Amino acid sequence: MTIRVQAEDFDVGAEYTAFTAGRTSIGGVTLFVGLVRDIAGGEAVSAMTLEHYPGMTERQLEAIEAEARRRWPLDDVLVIHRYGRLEPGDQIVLVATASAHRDAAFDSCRFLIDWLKTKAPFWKLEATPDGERWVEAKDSDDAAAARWAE
Amino acid sequence: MTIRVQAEDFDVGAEYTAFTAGRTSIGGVTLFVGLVRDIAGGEAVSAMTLEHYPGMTERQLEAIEAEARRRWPLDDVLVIHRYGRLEPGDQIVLVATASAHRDAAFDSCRFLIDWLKTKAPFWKLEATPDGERWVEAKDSDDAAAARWAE
Amino acid sequence: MKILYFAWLRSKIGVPTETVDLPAEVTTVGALVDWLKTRSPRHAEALANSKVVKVAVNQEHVPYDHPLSATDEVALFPPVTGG
Amino acid sequence: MKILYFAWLRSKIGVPTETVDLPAEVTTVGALVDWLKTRSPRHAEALANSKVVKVAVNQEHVPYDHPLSATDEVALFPPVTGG
Repeated sequence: MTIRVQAEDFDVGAEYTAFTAGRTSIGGVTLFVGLVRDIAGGEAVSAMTLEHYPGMTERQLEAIEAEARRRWPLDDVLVIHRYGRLEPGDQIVLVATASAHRDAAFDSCRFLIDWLKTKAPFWKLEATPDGERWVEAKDSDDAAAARWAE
Repeated sequence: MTIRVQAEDFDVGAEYTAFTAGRTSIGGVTLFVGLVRDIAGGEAVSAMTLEHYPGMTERQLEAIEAEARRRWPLDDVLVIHRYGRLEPGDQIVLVATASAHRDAAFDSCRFLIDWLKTKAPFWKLEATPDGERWVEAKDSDDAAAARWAE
Repeated sequence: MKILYFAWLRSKIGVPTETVDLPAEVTTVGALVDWLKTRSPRHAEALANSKVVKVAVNQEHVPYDHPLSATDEVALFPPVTGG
Repeated sequence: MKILYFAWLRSKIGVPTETVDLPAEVTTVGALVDWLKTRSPRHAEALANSKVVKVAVNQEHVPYDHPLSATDEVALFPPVTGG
């Protein structure tokens, strides 16, 4: 069970290898990687800066991870979220979940990214040809998170 | 868009890197890795042998992949499925999907593994302390595949 | 016609493949399964429960009412369990 | 009391953090937001639409009726957009 908030990039292969090493009870691992797109809302994006609230970010991610473990039987959970300046193609976030059963791995991974998007204190500033703009929260993200209401 | 049916192991990190290399239009990548568990149906499993129907396997996986691309806007799809003798902890299958949007990446990845489990001609033979036994198809897998009926 | 068997159908029948001369009246997959049961006690036992005998013709899943032609590649197998 | 601002709330107000002496009658998050609006035209503009002003107290999301105490760490920010 690992939460990391960092400026540095992460290596998906190395993280996956460490995540599963020496384990024989895992039936399925689901990973999600979020990446910076070169287009958003129809406009070219040349860079993105992720601001966050140090301290609260870690607390919120830990709370979200604890909630996932309460809801599903998970062998392990990994969440890495970057902050700082990123460019198109750069990795933003990695969520990985391991379980004996694939449904639990899929559901918990999606739950983590959906909750992270509405609860973890990160804000994206996009650089476009028209200047910088703060990304607005999407109703679709609220709807995605609301799916998981108990 | 790649389908591979092989006896050799695969490297999740290398596959992920090749999958995303040089791309800036991908917003999310979902990966699922299925692994051999050391316990199934309450019994210890010391090894698993995957038999398949060469030729038909590739055809079915290609058809399933084409169906996923018809249903979701995907930048890329990768499916690797192994056959032959595997041990607990070994990797069986990798499904990866890339899309501008995470919902499409998640849904298509899950669709691919759900359909693969009910349509791709693979059969598992487990070695247990009581001898070898052919794994029986699960009703839950049929139900999972039925979720995707249009 | 070439018939392929997989998984426990193969081990119960005892061969992975066999070539058969179909009688003219065997024109569907269902009729083929019934006819194969008459070939030996092993066939009869392996094919007894049609619910767990799936059929592919030319590498496509087909239902029991699917028509057959002499050049088809026909495979019989239990429900698949990959992934 | 220490107040932190993030994202466009920070850029509109012009400072990332400020320390304020709360009047005794400001006992909830909602009352704090209203009181902060009176500090400057920049505050008033940044905090005008309460729908997009979210509040955390001691690093937990809270509603506007959440009570305040003098030692709280209070953060104001727009809806989050990470992931």
